[in-house]
Amino acid sequence: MSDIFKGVEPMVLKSKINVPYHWWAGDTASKFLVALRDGQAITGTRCVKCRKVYVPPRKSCPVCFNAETEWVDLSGEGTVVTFTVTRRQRAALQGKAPVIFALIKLDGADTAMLHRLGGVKPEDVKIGMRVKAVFAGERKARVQDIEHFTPVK
Amino acid sequence: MAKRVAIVGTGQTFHKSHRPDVNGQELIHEAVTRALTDAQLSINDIDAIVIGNMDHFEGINYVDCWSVDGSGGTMKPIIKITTGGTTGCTIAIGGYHLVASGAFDKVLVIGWEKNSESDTSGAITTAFDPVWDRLVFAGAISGLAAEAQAYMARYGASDRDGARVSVRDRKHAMNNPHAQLRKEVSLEEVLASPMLADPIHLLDVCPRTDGACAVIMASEDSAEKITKKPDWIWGTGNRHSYAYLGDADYGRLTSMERTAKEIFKKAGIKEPRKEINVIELYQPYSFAGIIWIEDMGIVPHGKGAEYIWSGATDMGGELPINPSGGVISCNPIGATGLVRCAEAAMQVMGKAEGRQVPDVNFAVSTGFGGCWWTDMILHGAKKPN
Amino acid sequence: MAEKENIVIDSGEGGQPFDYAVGMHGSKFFTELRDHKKLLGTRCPKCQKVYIPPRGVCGPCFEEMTEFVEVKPTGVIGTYTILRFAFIDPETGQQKPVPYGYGFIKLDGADTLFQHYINIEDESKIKVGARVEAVFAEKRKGSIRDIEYFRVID
Amino acid sequence: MDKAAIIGIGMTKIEARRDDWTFADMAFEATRKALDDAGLTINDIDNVITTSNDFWDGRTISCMAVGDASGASDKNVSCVEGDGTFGAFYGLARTLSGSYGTTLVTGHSKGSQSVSSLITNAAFDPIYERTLGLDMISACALQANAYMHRTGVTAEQCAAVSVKNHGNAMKNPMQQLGMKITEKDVLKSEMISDPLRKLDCSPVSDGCCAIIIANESRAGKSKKKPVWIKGASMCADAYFLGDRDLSRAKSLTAAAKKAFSMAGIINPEKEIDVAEVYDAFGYQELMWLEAMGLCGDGEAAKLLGEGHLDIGGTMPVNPSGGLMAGHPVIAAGLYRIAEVVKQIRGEAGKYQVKKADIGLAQGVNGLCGQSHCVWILGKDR
Repeated sequence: MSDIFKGVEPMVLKSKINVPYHWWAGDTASKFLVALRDGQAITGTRCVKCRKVYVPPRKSCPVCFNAETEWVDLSGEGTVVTFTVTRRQRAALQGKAPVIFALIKLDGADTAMLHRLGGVKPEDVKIGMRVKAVFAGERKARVQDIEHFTPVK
Repeated sequence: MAKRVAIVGTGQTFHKSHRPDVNGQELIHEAVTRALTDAQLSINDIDAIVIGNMDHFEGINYVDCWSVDGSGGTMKPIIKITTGGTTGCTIAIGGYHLVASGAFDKVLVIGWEKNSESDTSGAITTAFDPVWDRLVFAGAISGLAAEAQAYMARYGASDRDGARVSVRDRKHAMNNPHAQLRKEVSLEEVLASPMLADPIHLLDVCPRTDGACAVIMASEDSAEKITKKPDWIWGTGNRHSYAYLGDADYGRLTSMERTAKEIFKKAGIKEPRKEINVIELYQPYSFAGIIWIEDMGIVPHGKGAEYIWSGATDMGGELPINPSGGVISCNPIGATGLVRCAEAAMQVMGKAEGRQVPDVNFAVSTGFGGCWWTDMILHGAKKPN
Repeated sequence: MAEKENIVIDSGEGGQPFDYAVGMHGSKFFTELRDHKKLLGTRCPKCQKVYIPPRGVCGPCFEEMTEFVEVKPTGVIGTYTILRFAFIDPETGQQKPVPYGYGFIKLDGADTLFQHYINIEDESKIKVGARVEAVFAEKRKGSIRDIEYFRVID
Repeated sequence: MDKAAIIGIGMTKIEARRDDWTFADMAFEATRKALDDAGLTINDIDNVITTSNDFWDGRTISCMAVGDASGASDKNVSCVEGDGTFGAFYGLARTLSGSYGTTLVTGHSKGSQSVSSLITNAAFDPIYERTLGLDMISACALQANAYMHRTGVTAEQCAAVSVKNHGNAMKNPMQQLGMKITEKDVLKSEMISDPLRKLDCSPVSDGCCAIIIANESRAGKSKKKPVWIKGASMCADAYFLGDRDLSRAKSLTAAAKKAFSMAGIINPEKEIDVAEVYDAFGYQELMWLEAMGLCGDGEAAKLLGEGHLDIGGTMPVNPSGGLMAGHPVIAAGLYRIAEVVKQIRGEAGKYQVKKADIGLAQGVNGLCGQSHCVWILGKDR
């Protein structure tokens, strides 16, 4: 094996998969995102069968499966369920490390939503901490229309 | 002991060029709900799920995990199977084995794609070897064009022969409310449509589609309790033989030939042309409608065009092919093979409505992949021995 | 209620970078191509088939291949097409320039087909069975691009 | 379910970066080793399942790269996308369906070729989450905090997993990263995403593993004593992290329960002799053990501290060194199965555990252990 490859250096082809994607949000997520943009409001859906409130909203209840849902307005305040402070500049990270990620259970919701925390020092973040949404000045119907969640004073 | 397996319900979305009103999970949910309704089952009756698509069409990793809101897979076993264009048929074969093994009694099989969310030709090009094949390859159409050129050189077929197949499938699609393209075309219109890659015209090929399909399979223990007339799976098989595109014998689909021989032999089918009543062929472009029925053993090599022109494969003919309108009318890639399987099942179950072929005893559905791969299922009205 | 709005989320630029290993068989091929304009295949010790691209295993025989054999830069068009529709090059994210010709070349001395561009200056010459030769790039860097294209020599 | 057994295993040495190897080269080596191990030729293999992931491999239809090299030319073949344990599950089903007497299952990946942060970021929902910028490490860090908060397990206790497994790997010549370290070393290593430090995380690895599954009649003819598959089960939880109780692994509990019941195991804590679990991060070994009922809830750290999970302990866990010492994604779960086979056969050399009649292997799909596959293997039919 080695003989036939004498003097041959292993080559590596540096390339990319750079296919652009355009994901349709669909009616349900569109309504949620438009409410963020236009109303600075966080909305969820409640399963008419099991009464569970989902944030972010779902078109139908994932557990009851075919059950319909109804829209619910949420206050934008909630509790940190868990968090992490990403300190290494990981490739997926948007912006400069450190970044605080958290799962936040909004008041009235049964599921927690994933977002970032801001306006707080990493060492001061605690599980159970009360936080509220801070909306971005320029909003584009994206999850980043919520700039981050920040501690309730 | 291994179990016999039947299809007891199918569901499809109304396939469209783009579905801005739903995300992928919601699209899947539509097909699953229809399949459950068809079988009169609830999601709680489902023991396991097999799902498939092509990752780089939607740009979502771990789709089996991501899709549970739509698939109903929360707190259920899920397997993702992906084999490119053959995916839809491969997952159906997956569902078959999961049930036949006795591991699960009822399995839900889901294929889906939202091709409107990326550039299909660009994404499919990433299927080929980055070092050797990716530079010059240009999506599925270029490879198919190369096959058609080789076949024409070998057997003297013409682009008119190809166009006849396109005319047939597009006419059949008129009977299928789920098909995306429902517009009859003439031979002249096909030949006058823009040349994409010689000798393939725009109207020779499949469109880009958003769509999902779901099929429910059940073991012999429960199949006949669920539906009076289940679609029994008589045989499954496939060949995925090539490492590089240049390994193939262009002008012949060797994988089809070998798979068909294996399945027909196992089922005791000696004269497929006479014994099979309907075929749902994964035929992404017109010329394949000529070439691949030769490889399947329906007619001898070089005789495909003659058979097509005779009208034998039209509705009402000796062996109708693609009553659904086929892939030329609708191609949500990860679902496409499963749509073939579902359509064949509907034919056997007598549920094909306006596109029903009378008295179907045996039906064949296939899957095809741009690397010259074939997957095939033999469906039957009678319970296999 | 306001009119329904279909929100689209875009992935934006960037994509996923990869370091694809060429492997030793490929590396030897590209080294020879770059340095000596030579093309190499591998021969199966069992079925004697010569594979190009070269690789470590003959699929049908499941035999390891260790013998490299030189394959000529000439051959015939096994099959081909001319691409006329625009699509996104998945590597760059940009549209690929069309039309271009490409084919599967049966190189003299090989049993499998080699995929590459075919020059389409004179489309009438491009036929299955037409003889072609490789046109090498002047500056070769050890990649598939070291062959610019094949041209018909009949 | 009918009976089936594993009659051959083959693995490449797990390494950080093999530029000289294509996926096909790796698959060819693992496949040949598995055939040799079973005393078979490729003609004895009735069908093949390859396991790979298009994102990690940077290639749509990633299975195209390895079919021929896995001996699948002109055979029935399929490809599972996900952890190797899921590929093996499908391989098992194809064997038990009566269609095929033997199934070769391979799983490969080369983490060295891609940027894992971007690959795993692509597992997040593109509409609601992806642009927030999380990846597998930050997601699992959320889970680690939730688990530690609920159970009171400390960072030092989690670090002990890393110490044990890196230490075990020194005895395993197929592992990438055997090393002698202390809890202090772990706690001093770079903080990547609180509470996960560099040495709490498994490395990036290249590797391919193959196993051969046979039905009862074919297993009877194998070269080595077959290792019997007594149970295999999988289960997926909700997708969105916020829909789950991240501090628990409900789907793993369900998968394990089913696998134990198939195997007739009533008291897993006592009956499982050795476990190879999916320790992608230190805390996960503890959390998975508890979820499977291999110890009481919140008690794994204590058992580890007392040495029960060591190679010489009462319930050795990851004697091979686990993922902590080599993590070729996708192949990782298949390596776990192969390592349990080695233990049951008594072939594990320096990391052989004393008694290995019944072993457990676990694989994971998705973020934070959304979907699990649990295998129970045994010496006796």
